[in-house]
Parts: sequence; structure tokens; C-alpha cells
Amino acid sequence: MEILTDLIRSWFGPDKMSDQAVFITVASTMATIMFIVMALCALIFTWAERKVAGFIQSRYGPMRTGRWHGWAQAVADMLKILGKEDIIPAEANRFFFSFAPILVLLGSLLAWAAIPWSPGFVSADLDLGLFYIFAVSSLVIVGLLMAGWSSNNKWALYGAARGAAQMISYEIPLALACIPVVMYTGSLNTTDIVIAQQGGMLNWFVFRNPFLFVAFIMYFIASIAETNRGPFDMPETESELVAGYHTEYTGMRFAFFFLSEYANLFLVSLIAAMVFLGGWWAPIPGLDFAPALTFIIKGVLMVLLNMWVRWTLPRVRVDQLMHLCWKVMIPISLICVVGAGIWMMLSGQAGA
Amino acid sequence: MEQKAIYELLAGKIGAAALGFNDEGVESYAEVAPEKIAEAALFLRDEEQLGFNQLMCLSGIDWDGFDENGKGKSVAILGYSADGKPETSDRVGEGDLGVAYSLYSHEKKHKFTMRVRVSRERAVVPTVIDVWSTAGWHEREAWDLLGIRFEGHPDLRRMLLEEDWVGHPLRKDYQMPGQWEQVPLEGKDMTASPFTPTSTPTTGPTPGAEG
Amino acid sequence: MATEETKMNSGWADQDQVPGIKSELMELNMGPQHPATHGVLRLLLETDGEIVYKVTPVLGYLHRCAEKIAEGINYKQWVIYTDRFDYLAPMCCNHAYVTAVEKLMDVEVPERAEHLRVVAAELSRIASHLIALATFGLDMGAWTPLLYCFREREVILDLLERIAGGRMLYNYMVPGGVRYDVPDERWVSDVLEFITMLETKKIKDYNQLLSYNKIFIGRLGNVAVISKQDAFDYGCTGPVLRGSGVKFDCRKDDPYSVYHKFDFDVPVGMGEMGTVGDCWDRYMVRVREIEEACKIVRQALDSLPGGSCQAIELKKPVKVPAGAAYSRTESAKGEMGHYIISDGGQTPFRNKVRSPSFCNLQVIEKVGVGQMVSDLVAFVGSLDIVLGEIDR
Amino acid sequence: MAQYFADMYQAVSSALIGMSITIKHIWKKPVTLQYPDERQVMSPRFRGFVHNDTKKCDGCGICAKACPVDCIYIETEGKAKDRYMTRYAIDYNKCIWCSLCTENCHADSITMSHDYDHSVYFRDTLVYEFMDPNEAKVPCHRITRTELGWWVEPKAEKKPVEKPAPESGPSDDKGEDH
Repeated sequence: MEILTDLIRSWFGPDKMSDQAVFITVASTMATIMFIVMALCALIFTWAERKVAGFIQSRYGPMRTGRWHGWAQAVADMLKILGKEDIIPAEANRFFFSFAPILVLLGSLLAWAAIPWSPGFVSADLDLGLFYIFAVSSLVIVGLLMAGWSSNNKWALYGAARGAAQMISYEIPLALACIPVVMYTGSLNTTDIVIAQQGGMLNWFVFRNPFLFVAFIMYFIASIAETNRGPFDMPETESELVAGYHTEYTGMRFAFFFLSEYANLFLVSLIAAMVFLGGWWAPIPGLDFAPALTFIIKGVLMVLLNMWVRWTLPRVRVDQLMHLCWKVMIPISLICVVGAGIWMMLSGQAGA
Repeated sequence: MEQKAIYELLAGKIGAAALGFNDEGVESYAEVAPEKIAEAALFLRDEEQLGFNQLMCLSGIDWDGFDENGKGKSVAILGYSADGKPETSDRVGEGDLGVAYSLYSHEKKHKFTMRVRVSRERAVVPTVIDVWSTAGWHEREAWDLLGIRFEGHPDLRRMLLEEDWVGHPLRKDYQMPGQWEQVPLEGKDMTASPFTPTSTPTTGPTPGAEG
Repeated sequence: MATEETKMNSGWADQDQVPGIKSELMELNMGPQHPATHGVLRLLLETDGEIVYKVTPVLGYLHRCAEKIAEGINYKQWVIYTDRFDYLAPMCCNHAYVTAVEKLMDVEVPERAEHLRVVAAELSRIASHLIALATFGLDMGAWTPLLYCFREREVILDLLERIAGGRMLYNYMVPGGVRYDVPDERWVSDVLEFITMLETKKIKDYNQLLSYNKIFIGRLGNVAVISKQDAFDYGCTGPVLRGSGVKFDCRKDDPYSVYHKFDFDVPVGMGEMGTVGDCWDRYMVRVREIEEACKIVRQALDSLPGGSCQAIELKKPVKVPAGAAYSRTESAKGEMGHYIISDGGQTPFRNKVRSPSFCNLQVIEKVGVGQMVSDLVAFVGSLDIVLGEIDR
Repeated sequence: MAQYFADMYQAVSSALIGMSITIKHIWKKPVTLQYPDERQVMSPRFRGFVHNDTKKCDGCGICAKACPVDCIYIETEGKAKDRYMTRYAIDYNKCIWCSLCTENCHADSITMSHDYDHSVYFRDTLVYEFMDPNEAKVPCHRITRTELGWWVEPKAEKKPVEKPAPESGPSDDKGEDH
């Protein structure tokens, strides 16, 4: 943010533009950059998901569109979705029906503001970075319920009810898993969290102490549930609820849901990379020439891990989902918080 | 246990209702009067010597036009006439309807077949659903396709056809309705098609396949 | 899941707990276009939230009245219709019909034909069980086993295509024998090689990937238990009956064709992952039956006798003496039987088909009540029904 | 309590075993064919679309009788000696690929080809006419055929007196060749 503000001030000269104008231009450019990155990542991951799924299932995946291995498949998907007719069901509640996808996309887009891409380059250097991310990402739940209720379809209602219950209950282990890290860094600011993991791979929070490693596993499982994917895709199970809360959506509105699913996926993987896997620090101290690149590579690796889990494990039933969250994940993450605290006290790092 | 002995036991139980036992054919069967069928079924299942706990198959039969050397008018498949309308025939079935029960006992490992004959006008057979629950759907199918009513059956609706379908297809004198809910049922006659296809199928190995 | 107990604690629907708020069951249509109903089955559900209170299956969407057609064409022409009953294991249905017709005729089928029939039927059974595994995993959300099972099934389809000509619908068996002999000498070794590959590597993969997966077991253990009494009462047969602990297999207890010559054992549900007769047992019985089928194929091919493979010249018509008989065989889904009444001519007078899925599905009206919606999907998947043979 | 941890351990280990199997497939070569470019070679006995070679066919109609769905339409004109076949068509809307026609044909003219992909836009075009209306009609009677030089099925040589029991019956019979 600071680099950009100095840049703009130097172009237009200090007296010409007031502070608010500069701030607005900077904020809007950062927002468009974030949106472009999100749209790009959604395109790439749609194609990547189909390829990974294909090769896991001993088939090729898309090969037709585009010359090499069907790279243009994602572009073709987008054009197809945009070309589709935009249907609103008869008795659907028009306002909520059209507002729900916007809310869902908004939820996943806002959280990108606090992601530290490289040392100076973060679009909103908030002191409550991590807290802000978890707060904002719960907007998606409201959008979910709105979509399910307003599309006047019994199956959609089922999906929305399950989706909301799942996402609300899995936010708790998600946040609890990050608390030991915050205890270590002493601040919620995302850049500080990453800076605290300087030095080689051994200095990352994942390998600091065993409690943090268990917290990372809890975080990973909760992040799969948060994005409604993998073994926890109860809200839009094809085999029971046809397509869950976005059954009645077509055309551009469905594209919003589609986009926000992959944006959420990449967002959660980036947070994992930032909080546990040392952000932009390279595994070996000497290699820190391209911080943003290493950060993105870690995010992509986490996304591939997520896809690998999705295409292997069967689906969990709704009550088992809740059982897993409340009776297994939350107790273990609480133990991690307490354990990390004791570990810090013993090893004398407290009071930072 | 031997078929004849089973029949003796059954005749002992239901007396005059056991109309006869016929075992020259490949498979022997017992004729039972319709009104005593439920009682016979209960006896066959609960008698510890017999123990028929599985109703293998319950088949409804329309005996119209059956005679031993294949000369009967059993064929009643009416196709479509040249102009596509379903053919009609004035033949009215007069034989009687019947139900055949094939039973099997898991413990004793023996089989038994029971038959019932019922006149076409009053085609009513008591249900055996409380002896073997599998009869529930079999009887609904027999009612649906052959029109044999099973009195005492909890919900005797049509099993496979639409609720408001008219007629019972497996009867020998069944004729295809002209249309069903305003949808004309006719076989499009394709005999006289002037079109010569662009490529008749080739006989060589699969075209385009290499190696 | 005991039904009364679930009704009690979530008994919102019956009595109005909160005065003034009227709550009623939600009427839900699952099917006929629904991904989890294995074909065009429609289930009318009355649910309260997740718990299902009443299931009424609606059938007939695939009804082609094959029994009426049977009264119009002769015995040989109808064999192709039996392929269309259980289109996942067509050879078993061919075998059922052809055995029934031969029971009425007094024809002595050559040994070689019987062996070829057993090999074809067992290969078809393996293909059908592979699909049962695949679609069951798909219902539970595991996408990958589907593709692995289909990859194995393709090999079986190629083998059957080389001997019978068709890939899925064969018309291979004829009353009195089989239509074609072994295509070339490599066919027998190809089948044996496939069998060993399937037994040694593939089954282990499926077990590790799906059968012993904790989520899979959690979803299937103690779910939709069919008691032994219910199984007998509703006439369930095949893997559904054996899953409930009853050791009954037509090939063993009511032997037909040359099955008495082979030794194989009959897997039975032991309730390893919950009670006897739950979904997991039915699933595991099918996995173990694949191994048994492999044993039978190997023994049948090792002792393949020489000689002709048709008792009646293919050109000659098939005439069946008058009489009526019910004969049954063990198809992939259960006991497939034909009650044929012939009046001495070339066309049957009445041909009643007893299909296993028709009886197996009826249990859903009793056991399906009180389940959750996702358990109902698991239950339908474990019954492994095929709508082609239900609606005939 | 022990069950609690046993469940957890089982869940994690079975998940990891499952994932180890799926990862093995990532670097194996996929088994699928790219359909329009690579096609599977069908076995010699494959039953594709039915093809009738009108030069050999003499309009006897056995295949039309053997067909369960009556999808073969044959029209002839004239009596005995000068009977000519004017139309031979197979209706693929009805054909069920049972190959009973190829079995009963005495002149081997009707065979199952290896074609399987003939999708069309209009159902009428699925009725295949095997005789061009303006070309010569096919004579049916044996003698007229020999006179006009059409292919005639060689007379089966007299069967030896005692009919050999069909020991090595025609195991690879008609349906098998192209």
C-alpha cells in the first residue's frame, strides 16, 4: 500500500490531490488487482481440478479445447456460463434470489484484502488482519441461506440448511487452530505473523512444536469443510440433493457461485501458507529473491492437496459432520491452544 | 418331502377345497379352490414338516384359448395397421383366469406349486399378503396386468402402469387404446420411405480404426 | 436406527409441540430423474427435516411389457429380450431363461456348452458386481472407485465381445446350447490372465480405497438393517439375503447347469462393522462374491471339455412340449426365475419373469422408515437394484 | 475413551492408505482412448449395423421372418420364374442387433458389419434402402438367376448316406465371418 501511495503522489505532485483522493485511487487499484488475481485463480483451478481428477482416475481430463491438454477449457466454461439464459424460478423471491450470489462473492473477495503477498505489498495492512479474515468470510453463510431459501426448491432448502450448519460450526476449529500462532507472534497483523517465521524451514510455525503441527492438521480439515469440498460436500451433494443451494441458478449468477467456490479454496490455502508455512519465506534462507512467487507456490500446493483429498475420500453424513466438529475437532484444537501456551512458557518465549 | 405327501397333508387340512393333484408334467402342482387359498398358504408356511417360508413367484395367468397341442388362439398381439392406427379385433376372451404360487422352504429344501382357477367375470382371489409380505407387490402386478382382484389387499393400486390406464395388457383379448390422455398411440409406418441413405454400412473392419 | 425411537425424539410432526405453530411432514419426490436412484425409480418421501417417515416407491417408468411380447414371438427370438432385464448382468438373465426352457424340453445340453455358459455368466456377474461397487461408492461421494471399476469392466466387455459379438447385450445362449464357440485359442488364456490380475491386485485396491475406509464404514455400519425374518418375508434373495446372514445360493442349494462340479463357498454377512444385515454387509458380500466368481471361472476353463456347443441345429425352430414349470437361477442381483407355460407350439403361452430386484426393493417400504435421507440413498445403493428387471 | 482415539487413528490411517492408492494413479498412463482420433479395433465377431449384399440375396424373406421386431421390408413382384425383388430395406429404428437374420440366411448375403456410429438428424434416414430404385431389379428364382448370370449358391454336394452325427458341428458358423 505505501509503495503505491508514494508512487501516485510522486506522479501528480503533493499539492494537486488531497489525501482522500489518493487513498481512494490506491484502494480501487488494489481492489481491481485482487479481483483479477481471484478471477485468474478461479480459471486456472477449474482446469487444474479437472486435470488432477482425470489423472487420479486414470483418464486424461479435458484434451479438446486449446492445443496442449485442453488449457482453454476454463475459458470455454466461462463463456458457456455467461452465454446461458438467466432464469429466475416463478415463485422465487426475486430480490434475495439475485442478491445472494453477490453476497457470496463479496464474502470471499473481501477477505483477500489482508493477504500479505510480499513484505511491503499488502492491500490493507490491518492490525486485526487474521481476525478480519475470519469475520468477513462468514458473510458467505448469509448468502448461502438466502440462495437456498429464495429459490423455492425443497432440495435447495435442504442444501442451504446443511451448508449453513456446516460452515458456522467449522469456523470455530478454523479460528481456534490459528490462535497458537497468534500467541507466538503476539499480534494479529498478517505481515507480522509472516515476519515472525523468518529463517529456514525449521522456523515455520508448523514445525515449531508438536501442538502447532496438530493445529495445522485441524486447520486443514476445517478449511476443507469451510469451502464445502472434499469429504464434507454435504450442501451440494450430487447424489442426494441434486446440486444443493445453487440448483436453480443459471448463467451469470451460477458463475458467481462457481467463482466464489474456487476463490474460497485459494483463499483458505493462502491463509494456511501464511499462518503455518512461513508466508513468503523460502524453505532455505538464501533463496528469498521472489517472495510473492514462493507464497503463491505454497498456496497452489495446498490447493492440490485439497483436491487430492477430495477425489479420494467418500462423503461424511450430516450428523457425523457435526459430531466430528463438536466432539473431535474443537476439543483437540483447545488442547493445542493450551499445549502451545505451556510449551511457550516452558521454553521461555512468553511475554513477547 | 415328496410332492404327493405334501399334497396329502394339505388335503387333510383343507379337505374338499383341494381339488386335485397333477404330476405327469415336468412339474407337479396342486389345484386349490380360490376361497381356501389363504388358509392353505398359512398352513403350508406354519406346518413344521413343510415350512414353506419363501413365496418364490406368484404369477397371474389368463387361460383363454389354451389347448395342449398349440392350436389354441393364444396369440393376441395386435400390432399397427398400415396407416399406423392400432389394429382392433372383435375377439372376446372367454376362458378363466388363474394364479400360480411357487413356494420353497429354506430348511427342508423342497418346492411346491399351487394353482387357483377363477372365472373371468368374478376374478377375485383372497390375498396371501399376511402370510408372505412379498405377495404385496406381486398381487398388485397381477391386478395391474391381468385384472385379478385380491380381496383383503391393503392398497391394491396399479403396480407398473399409470393409475388411470384402461384395460389389463396381459389379457389375451386386450386391445391397444387409440390414444392416452390426448396422446395418439400409433406406430409410425416407415415401410414406404423414399430416402436412400448417403452411406450404407461397410462390411470391412471398423472404419477409421488403425493398428 | 430404530424407527420408534427416532419418531419419539423428533416427534415434531405429529403433535403441535408449540401451540399455534402447525407443522406437517414435507412431501418430497426423489426421482424419477435423480442421480441416486439407479435408474428411473421414483420414491415418494414424507420427511420431517432429515428423518424419513414414509417411503412409497412408484414404478413403471421403464415398463415395456416384455411378457406380452413373449406371447407373440418364438422361444429363440425372445432370448434378446432377456438381455434387457438386468442389463448389467445380461448373461445371467440369458442363462435363467434358457435353463427354464430346457427344463420343459427334454434336451440334453452338451457339456462344452454348459461350461461356456457358466464362464459367460460368471464374467457377467463380476461385471455387475463391479458396477454395484462403483455406483455404491459414487452414492457415498467417492468418485474415484467408479473409474477403476469401469476400467476393469471394460476388459470383461472386450472378452465377451470376442466370444458373443455384442458388448453389452449378447443374445449368446440359445435353448439347447450356445451360439458361438471359443473365438480363438488366446481367448481362454486372456480370461485366465484377467482373473488372476483382478484377484491379486484389483480387489485389494478396492478394499483399501473404499471397503475399510473409516468414513465409508461410518456411513454404512448399522445403517438400514434387514433382519433375517424380514428378508424371508419379503422374498429377498441374492446378496441382500446373504447380507442378512442366510447362507443360501441357488448355485449351491438348488444346483442347475454344471455348478455341482465346481467348489466355491458362499460369502455371508457376519456383521463385522455393526449388526448383521446392515449396508456394509451387503456391500462386502458382493466384494467377496467377485473372488468366488473368479474361482468358478478358473475351474470351468481348466476343465473345458471338447465337442459341439449346440444340441439343436441353429437353423431349426425350437418346439417345446406342453407343460408348465418354474425354474430359477442365481443372477447377479439374486434369484432370477421364469414360470413358463407352453402349449406345445413354438411360442410360449405365458412367461412370467420373477426378477430379484423387484422383491429386494419391496423391503424399502418397511426398513426405509426412520432413516435419514442420506441413509436412504445408502440403502438403495446397497440393494443394488436395476430398474430394467423391476419394470420389465 | 479408548474407542475415541481408536476411531481417530483408524480414520486417519484408512484415509492415508486410500490417498496412497490414488496418488499411484497420477503417474500411470491413462487407459482412455481419444475417441474420434483413436478408435478401438472391434473383434471379428462384433455385431454392428446389418448389411445385405443384394448381389447374393435372392429375396427369399427368411431373414424378414426370423426378425423378432420385423424391421426388414422386402417387396417383390411377379410369380415364380419371373419374380423380381424391387425393394430391400432395413429399419434401424427397430433393429435390436440380435443377428438372428444372419443365422438363417442360406445365401450368406446378410452379415453384421463393424459399423457402429451412424447418428442421423431425421429418423426417416435410419431406414436403409439397399436397392437403388432405378438400377436393375434382382431376379429371385434360381434358374432365371443362372440365366442372367447372377451369383447362385452352389448346390450342396449330396450328403454321404449315413448322416454323420453333428460331432464337430458348425461351431464357427455364419454369424462369424465379415
